[in-house]
Amino acid sequence: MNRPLRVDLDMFEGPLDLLLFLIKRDELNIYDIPISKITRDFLAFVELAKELQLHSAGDFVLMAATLMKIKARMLLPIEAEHDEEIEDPRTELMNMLLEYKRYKEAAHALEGMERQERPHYYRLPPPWVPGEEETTAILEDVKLYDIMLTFQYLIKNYEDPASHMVDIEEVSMSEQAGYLMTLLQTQDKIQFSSLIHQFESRLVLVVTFLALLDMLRSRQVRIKQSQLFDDLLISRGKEFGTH
Amino acid sequence: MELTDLKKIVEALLMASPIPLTETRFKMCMKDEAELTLGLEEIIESLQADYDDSGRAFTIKKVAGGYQLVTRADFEIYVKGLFTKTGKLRLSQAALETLAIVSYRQPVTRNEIEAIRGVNSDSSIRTLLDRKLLEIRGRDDGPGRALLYRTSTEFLQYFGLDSVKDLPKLKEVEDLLSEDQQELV
Amino acid sequence: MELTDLKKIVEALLMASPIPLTETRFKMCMKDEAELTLGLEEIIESLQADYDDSGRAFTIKKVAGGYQLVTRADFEIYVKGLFTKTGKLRLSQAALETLAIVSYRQPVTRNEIEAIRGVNSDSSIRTLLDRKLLEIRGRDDGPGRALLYRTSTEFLQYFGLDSVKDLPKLKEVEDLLSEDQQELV
Repeated sequence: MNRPLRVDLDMFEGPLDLLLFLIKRDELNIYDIPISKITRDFLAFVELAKELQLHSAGDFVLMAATLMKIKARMLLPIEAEHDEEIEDPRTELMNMLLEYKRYKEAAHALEGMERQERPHYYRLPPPWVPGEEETTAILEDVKLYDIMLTFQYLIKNYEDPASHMVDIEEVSMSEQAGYLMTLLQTQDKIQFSSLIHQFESRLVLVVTFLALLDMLRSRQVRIKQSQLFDDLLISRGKEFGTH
Repeated sequence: MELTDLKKIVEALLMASPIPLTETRFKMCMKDEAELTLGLEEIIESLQADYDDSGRAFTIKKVAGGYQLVTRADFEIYVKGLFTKTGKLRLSQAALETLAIVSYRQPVTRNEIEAIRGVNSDSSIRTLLDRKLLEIRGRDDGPGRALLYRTSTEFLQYFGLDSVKDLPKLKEVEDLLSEDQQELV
Repeated sequence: MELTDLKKIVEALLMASPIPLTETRFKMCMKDEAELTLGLEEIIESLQADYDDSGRAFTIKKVAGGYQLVTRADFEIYVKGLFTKTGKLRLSQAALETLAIVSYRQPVTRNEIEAIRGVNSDSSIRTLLDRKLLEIRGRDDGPGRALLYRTSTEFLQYFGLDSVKDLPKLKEVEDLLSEDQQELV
C-alpha cells in the first residue's frame, strides 16, 4: 500500500502543498483525512527533505508536529458534556488546506494571464527632457520601497566612515566574472573553496562572489550545494558564454 | 475639433506616455475644454480601427484604468531579442501564490500571507517589491503595526488587467469541496 | 523577407525598445541572417515615408547611432501636459535621496542632508518644496539657527501612512533583504 515517495522536492511550495499532493495522489477525502496514513507519508518526506536541506525545512517540521498533535488528540477518549459540541481535531487543518487551495488555483489563473500577456511588449518612450520652467517632480513612479532602499544605502555609507579610508583595490565584478568564465572554459566544475585561497583580500573575494551571483542570475553558471554551509560547486549554466 | 485631429493628439500622447493614458490625464493635456468634442474612448476606438486597417505592428490595450500601446503578439520572437536571451522573466510559483493572496485580500500583512501559504514568504515578497508588482501601503492597525502590502499599477499592466475587479472570481470553498468529491467518484 | 514584413518588425522593435535601436541590436533580434535582405537604414527610410504619408503624429529620429520613435514637434504643447504640473515626471535620484533622508531623519537641516549625501542639495530641496513633498518646520536651536525640513502631509497621504512613525523601519528592510543568500541553495 505504501507507495515510495519518488517525487521531485522542488515541486512543493510548502507543507500545505505537499499535503494537497498526498491527498490527490492517494485519492483521499479532504473532508475525512486518514490522519495516521498522511502523517506517516508526510514524515517520510520530511526525512528526505532533511538530507536535502530545503529552504523551508522549518515549516515542514512544524507541520509534522501539528500532524502528530492531531493524531494524538484523535486517539484520546472523548469525554464531553452533553451540550458541548465536539470539534473534529482535523477541522482546522482541513480549513487551512482548502483556503490554501483556493489561492493556489488563483495563482494558476494568474499564470495563465501571464502567459497570455507575455507576447505583448509595452511602448517604452524615450525619457522626457523637461524644459527649464518644468523642473517639477511628483511621486507617481516612486514606491515607499525605493525610499527605504535609498535611505538604507545612504546611511550605510555614512555611518561607516572607515570604509573611505580603505585602499581601493582595482577589482570589478566584470573582471571577476571574466576570470570565472576563463576557468570554466577549461574545467567542468570549480569548488568555491578553491577560489577562497587564491584571493589575498576579502574585498576581492566578495566581489568575486557577487559576480558569481550575477552569473547565476543570468544562468551563465549553475551552483550546487549538497548541504547548507557545504562547499559550493560551480559549473557551466544554460546561458554560458552567451553574454 | 475634428476627429482626425483629436486622433493625432491621442496618438502622440500614447506614444509619449510611459504609463497608461487615462481620461483625466487626457483632459489635462487638452487644456481647452471646448476642443474636446469627443470622449477618449471614441477616439481610441477609431484610432484602433486605423491601426488594424493599415496593418501596424502595434495595437492599443485597455489597462490599469487607461490606454497603452503594445506590440502585437506576432512580433514577440523578434521583440524579445531586445531584452535578454530569454525575453521576459517568468514569475515563480511562490511569487504567483503570494501575488494571488495579495490581489484578493489587499491590503494584507506578511503574516496573513504566510498563514495561508504555510511557508516563509520573505523572498517572494522581496522579489515582487523589486519587480514593482507589489507595493507597501501603510501599516496595520493591529498591535504589531505590521506593514501592509497591495498590488501596484505595474501588476495590472503585467497581467493585462484594467482593474483588480477584473480578476477572475476566487472559488468558494464549497466549490472546491464538491469538485473534490467528484474526483473521488 | 519582403520589405513590408521587415518594416513591421522594425516598427515593433522601435515601439518596445527603451533605447535607440542600432543596426547591431536589430541583427540580434532577427536571428536568421538569411531573412535580412535589406539594411536597417533602408527599412527605416521606407517606414519614415509611410509615417509621413499617412500623417502619423510620430516620426523616427536618428540618435546615438540608432533610431527612436518620437512624437512630432507640433504635438509638444499637448504632450507636455503628461509631465508638467500635476503631470508625472520621474523623481531624480538626487531628489529621491534627499526625500529619503528627510523621511527618516526629520526634522533635519540642510547641512545634515548634505553631510549624508556628500553633495550640495540646494536644488533638490527646492524641487521637493515646490512639489509640496517637503515643508519647512521652524529653525534649529543650534548657533546657525538653520531651517528645519520635514515631509509634508501630502507625502504621507501618498503612501497611505498616518504618521512618519509608520515609515518602514530599517530593521524591516534588512529582514527582507537578508533572505538573499538562501535563494542560492
